[in-house]
Amino acid sequence: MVWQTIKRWYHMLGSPRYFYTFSSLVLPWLTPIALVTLLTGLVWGLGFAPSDYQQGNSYRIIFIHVPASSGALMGYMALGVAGLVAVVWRMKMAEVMLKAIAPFGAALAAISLVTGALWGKPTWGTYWQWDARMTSMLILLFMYVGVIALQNVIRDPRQAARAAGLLAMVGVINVIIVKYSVEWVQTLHQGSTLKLFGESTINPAMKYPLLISMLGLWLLYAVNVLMRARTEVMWRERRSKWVAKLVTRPEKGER
Amino acid sequence: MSDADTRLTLEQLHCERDDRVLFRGLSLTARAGEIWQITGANGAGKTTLLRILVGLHGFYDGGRHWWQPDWQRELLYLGHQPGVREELSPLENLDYACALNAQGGDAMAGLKAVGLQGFEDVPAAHLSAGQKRRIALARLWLAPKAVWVLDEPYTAIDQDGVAQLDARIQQAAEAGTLVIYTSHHQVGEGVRRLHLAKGRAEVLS
Amino acid sequence: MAFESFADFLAMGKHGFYVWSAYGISAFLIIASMVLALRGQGQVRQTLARQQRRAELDAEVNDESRT
Amino acid sequence: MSAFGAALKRELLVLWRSPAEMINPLFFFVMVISLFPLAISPKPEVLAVIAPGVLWVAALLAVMLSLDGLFRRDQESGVLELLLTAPVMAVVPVTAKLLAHWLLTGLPLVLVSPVLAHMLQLPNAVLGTVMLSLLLGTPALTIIGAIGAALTVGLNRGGILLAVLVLPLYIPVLIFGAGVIRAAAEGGAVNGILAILGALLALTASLGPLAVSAGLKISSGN
Repeated sequence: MVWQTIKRWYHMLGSPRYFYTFSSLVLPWLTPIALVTLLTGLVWGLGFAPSDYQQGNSYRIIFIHVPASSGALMGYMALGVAGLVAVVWRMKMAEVMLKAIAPFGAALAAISLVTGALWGKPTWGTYWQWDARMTSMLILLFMYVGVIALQNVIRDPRQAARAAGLLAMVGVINVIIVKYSVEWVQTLHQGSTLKLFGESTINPAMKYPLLISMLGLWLLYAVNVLMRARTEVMWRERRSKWVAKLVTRPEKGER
Repeated sequence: MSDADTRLTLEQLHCERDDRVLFRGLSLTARAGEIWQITGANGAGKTTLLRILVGLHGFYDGGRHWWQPDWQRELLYLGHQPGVREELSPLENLDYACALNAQGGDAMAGLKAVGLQGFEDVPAAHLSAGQKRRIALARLWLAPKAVWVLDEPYTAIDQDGVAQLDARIQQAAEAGTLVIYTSHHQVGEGVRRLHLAKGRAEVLS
Repeated sequence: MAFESFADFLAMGKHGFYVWSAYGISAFLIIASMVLALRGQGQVRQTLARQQRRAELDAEVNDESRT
Repeated sequence: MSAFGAALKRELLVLWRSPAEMINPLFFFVMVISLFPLAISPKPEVLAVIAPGVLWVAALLAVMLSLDGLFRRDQESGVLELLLTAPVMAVVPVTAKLLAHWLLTGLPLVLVSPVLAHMLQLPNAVLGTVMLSLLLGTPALTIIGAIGAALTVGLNRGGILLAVLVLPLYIPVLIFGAGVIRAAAEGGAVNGILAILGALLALTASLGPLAVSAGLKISSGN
């Protein structure tokens, strides 16, 4: 059975048409699940988790900050993998994914920065402190902007995707190096900062809502990627018969 | 013309650009010693077809097969631009092109053949467009290659230059070189023509 | 429930501004991205449908002129 | 003569014959540095603190601005097509081009940096580290920037986009480059940081040219 699923996955990744029908089946049930999971996680964290003995309630921003930061990071890693597949194996779907993954990732990076700043003010008294995590996230946002900008400037969609793919691959290496170089700068100036965001110090009552909201946001990210990929596939395959047929007679699952 | 001489095979070549189909279902076999003239209006995709043949353009469907794996070693490609840097002299430009493409031959003799004797050390910036193209064309008089792919070789070439180039191309073809070039000018008889128009490519003769 | 009353929940123990503005901005960005993704689908479908109709119209015009 | 040798000779000739390519980055470097004492403060104790960062940001911007001429002229004249259709691996002439470019734009910055470091009130003992950090750093900046230049070579307003693509990639080199000068100025240990800078250069020099030639192939439509 395993081999069969691997073959199906490869087939799906290969042909845009198969992907379109596959996503039509997946989206109708994945979207509600993602929303419900995210909302339960957030409501649980905001309303029911105990308040922190040190920070009171401002720590509740963690339930959106940490999922957004991890989502942005994972998104860029996914961009790097899609880039590798697009540049080396020249797979069309990987090129589509490069366009589909970037926007929501950039949004999550922005969210991580905003929520981090709003969390910093009550905790440390300033919105921005150039600490290691926030600086890395700022640079990650710049790199997202670079990938998106490059894709929009180059006219030919396939060439744009491949150029962005190469940039994403180089970018992934850079993300890792930036993380260490920024932390190195921190150790020079104020010793290691308070490991505020670390999950380890968080007590279980706070950990579960955090994990649920993280899962919810990731699922929502997947929904966003599937939707954007469908649009990109439809536009790229517009000359094919199956898209022409689709445009005139929408499938039953269509919104 | 036995099968052994086949240099290039195209199978159902399909290429699109900016929402337009340049050509579709293009299949042909080109053999050693043949001269192929590719014609078509501006924007019909002549240059793109050549760029696909030499591997500069990779976004196409269908098959493009050369007769041997390292065909690039036996390729002489003159692109749309002459490929000449203005800061360098014709001799320096030619030496660079030959070193890069592992092509032997006496550069001075090549430049003389295209009528550039006396200009060997003049920076290319001072030369006319026709003379710059002649620097690129000089490579045709150097060590022979199995395949010539020439993009508009006749542009900015004066009358006797055209005759000289015709003779050289026919001479090379007889020696077994496959010549593929784009131009409205026909080299001579026995030239196979490929015409690109309105998304289709027909082999005329 | 970690709060006595709903008002207390909103106040978030004097950190209300920071918590709710953080969630507000995050919600805005997430919803905006989802809406854009959704609208993208509709837009592509519309442009393709329009192109198709125009192609059909051209075809008809050609037929009439030929007959 | 080997393809690499011919390519290197040719690139050096081309750059040597168009002096603007060499002089502009150098003047830019000197001029940008002289802005800071005017803008912030000429007081030595202030300048000494900001000097490492100023030197490195100016060097970084000078290298980035010099990248525009790396491929554009070759692309316009058709030489890039010659290079990409050659039987020899594209990475060979590309590496020669990067080396020649660094020799004539990056190296002058290294040679002139002690004078500027002195003008920025850095102690003389540190001048050696300044040169060493730039010697290790500027080649990495040239190669990383060349990846961005290769991806934007065909675009008409590629300049600004080049900065957006390349600046995030420059940050690690900037941090350790400026960091080593700061450490030297404070009398701290220098070798460890120089080793990291060297490692960054090694990583860039090994993978960079491959990425640059891949980028050129992509830009040509492949």
